[in-house]
Amino acid sequence: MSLAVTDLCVARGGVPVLTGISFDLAAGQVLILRGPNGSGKTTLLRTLAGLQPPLSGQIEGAEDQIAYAAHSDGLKSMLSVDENLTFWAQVFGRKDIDAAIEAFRLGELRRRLAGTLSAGQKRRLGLARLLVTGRPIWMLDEPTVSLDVDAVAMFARAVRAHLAQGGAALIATHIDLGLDDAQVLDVGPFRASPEDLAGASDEAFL
Amino acid sequence: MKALLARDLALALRAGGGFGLGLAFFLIVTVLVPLSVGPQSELLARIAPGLLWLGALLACLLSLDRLLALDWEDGTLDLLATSPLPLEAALSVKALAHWITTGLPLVLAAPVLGVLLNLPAPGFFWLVISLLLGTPALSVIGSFGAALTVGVKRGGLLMSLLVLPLYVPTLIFGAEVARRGAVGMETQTPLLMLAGITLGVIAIMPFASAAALRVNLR
Amino acid sequence: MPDLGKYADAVLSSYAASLVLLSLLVAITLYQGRKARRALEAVERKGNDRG
Amino acid sequence: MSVTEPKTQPKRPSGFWSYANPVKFLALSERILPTLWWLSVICLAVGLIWGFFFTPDDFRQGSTVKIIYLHVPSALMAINAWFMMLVASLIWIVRRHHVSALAAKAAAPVGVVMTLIALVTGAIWGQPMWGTWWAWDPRLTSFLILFLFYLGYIALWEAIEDPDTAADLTSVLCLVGSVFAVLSRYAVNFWNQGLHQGASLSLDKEENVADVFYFPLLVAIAGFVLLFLALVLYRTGTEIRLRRTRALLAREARL
Repeated sequence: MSLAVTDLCVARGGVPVLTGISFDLAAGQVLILRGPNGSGKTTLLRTLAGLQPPLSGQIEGAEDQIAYAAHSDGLKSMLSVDENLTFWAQVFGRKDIDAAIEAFRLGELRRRLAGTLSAGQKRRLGLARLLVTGRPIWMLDEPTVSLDVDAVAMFARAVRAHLAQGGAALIATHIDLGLDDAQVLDVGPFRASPEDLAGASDEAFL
Repeated sequence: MKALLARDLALALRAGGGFGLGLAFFLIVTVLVPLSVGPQSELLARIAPGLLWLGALLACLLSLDRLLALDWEDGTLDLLATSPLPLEAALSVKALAHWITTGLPLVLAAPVLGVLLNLPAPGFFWLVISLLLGTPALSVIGSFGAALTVGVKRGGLLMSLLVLPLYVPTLIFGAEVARRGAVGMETQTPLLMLAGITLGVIAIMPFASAAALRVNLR
Repeated sequence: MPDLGKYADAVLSSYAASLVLLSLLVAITLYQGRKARRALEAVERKGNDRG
Repeated sequence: MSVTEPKTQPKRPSGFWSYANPVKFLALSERILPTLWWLSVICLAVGLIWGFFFTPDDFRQGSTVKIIYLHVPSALMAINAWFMMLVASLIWIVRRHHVSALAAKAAAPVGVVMTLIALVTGAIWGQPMWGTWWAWDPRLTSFLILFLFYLGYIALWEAIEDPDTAADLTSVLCLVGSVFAVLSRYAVNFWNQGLHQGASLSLDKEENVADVFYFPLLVAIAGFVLLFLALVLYRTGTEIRLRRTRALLAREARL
């Protein structure tokens, strides 16, 4: 399992936002994406997750390997915590949700409807979803939004455990997660210049 | 796939799931018809098959905007698109869930409403058969409309505009079966056409819907 | 003017309606085209002034 | 690291596909549009004036036969416009030429007006012939359904902000819509048979019209075709300019 990204150019709304991105992510590694709002971190993650095509460049080793978590967690408020997690486990062809419940200390909330959870609890449930997918590469877009200090630590532990089991993670975040051996990729230098439109849909008209 | 079906059914049945809204709409429309065209039983008997078909079609249409919009808003569709389940399959399952929660109740309710509209006795059988064959096509075509307009805010009206013309062949053949059945004419040809449309649509439409949804997820 | 007989109304109204529709289409097309042209020219001029 | 290597100029396509480049397309259309406008006006004027003033009445339909010089060409163009949109949508999906997608967008309103003319003239013709403004004749009904398809297509273009997303979605709709339009045509044929006999007089008599009607009709059809081409070319140019304005403004916002 390893993810190799070579000379990737990603676009938002037909306009390149990041170009020339290359990195490797091997088992046990974590890569933190940094950059100001609107710099293209979300676009990069969505492209890597296969939700949108890249303008150019190669992504290798992403197919069916990625568990993606965005701002919205895909939770149904009228389903209980258990049901939400079981559903996602089944979609990914798995059954066991106990480890995920355990890791994010959702045990007491198992029967509660997701709609009755607090924002932080919902977020924890959303992150627990990553564990039940069984996918090796986690791609997280601002995972710590609405988490308190304890929960952030809980999340960091889960990431470390995931890495220890041979997983990898790509995390776009502003805060320090306390992951010791984390590599950092600042997307700032990769921002596409306004003149560089190679492959963009606007190119033909300029 | 089973999980998705079970989840969609569970969601539809729980509070706020909207189950029964289509059915209620069907009932109300059927009740309003005699109030608007008059109570003459011969007239009602003549137009009953067509009206019941139209009512079922509109009830089906009304519930379509829930088919994908909710999953779109809470990010479920993003996550489903990155899951091992192909979008084509996911959309077929969602259309199936829509049919079970909307189409099937309409089929079962139609004979009762047929009584209200004085549907001739031989018509009941054919009405149920034609709806049973035709409503799956309505759900599948509807999922295509929903996939096209999922990214549009307040896309409900737009979706109706897109979906209704696509409903024309199904409506024509379906209502024709019910109409002919009610007056004792042979129904084989339209029945075969209806079955053909439904099968063709089930086989091919999910690909178009998935293509449209992928564009919207970009 | 040819003798249109008892159908004069039908024939004349067909021609009138069609020609009105066609001229409306052409007029709207030309109006939109001119507007787009002006808008583009304005933007291009602004771009040239700057660099 | 972020320096992008100087790209070698991509090979420009030559021949027919080179006109998929918006700039080249605009230059070409600027060059041929004046001729096209004039030709279409001349053909339309000749065909319609010839048909209106210098053709005899039909022995059954009387002077209403003069309506075919409008009805037949507009009905033809109503269908051909959709067909052209289908081809353009396919080209967009396969080769992703922007001009193609914009041409499909530009053709839709023209198709709507053609359909409307066919419907209105059909209804006016039907009034004295059938004794009613509107009969659910299979042909008229099919055109009404086609009209609805056009409306949906245009509404979808209008509703979506991102031009590429709109082009993709409308192309898919055009493909699916084409299949269903053909299906509807057959369904409608079948549906009306069961109700009553077909109209005793058919509106489309190309096969057996006499030469006196045939030649002016041909000229009128040529006029409609040319007018359609001119309108679509011009409107495509408009769409390209709007798109370029948008692209320029977007670039300015990024600078």
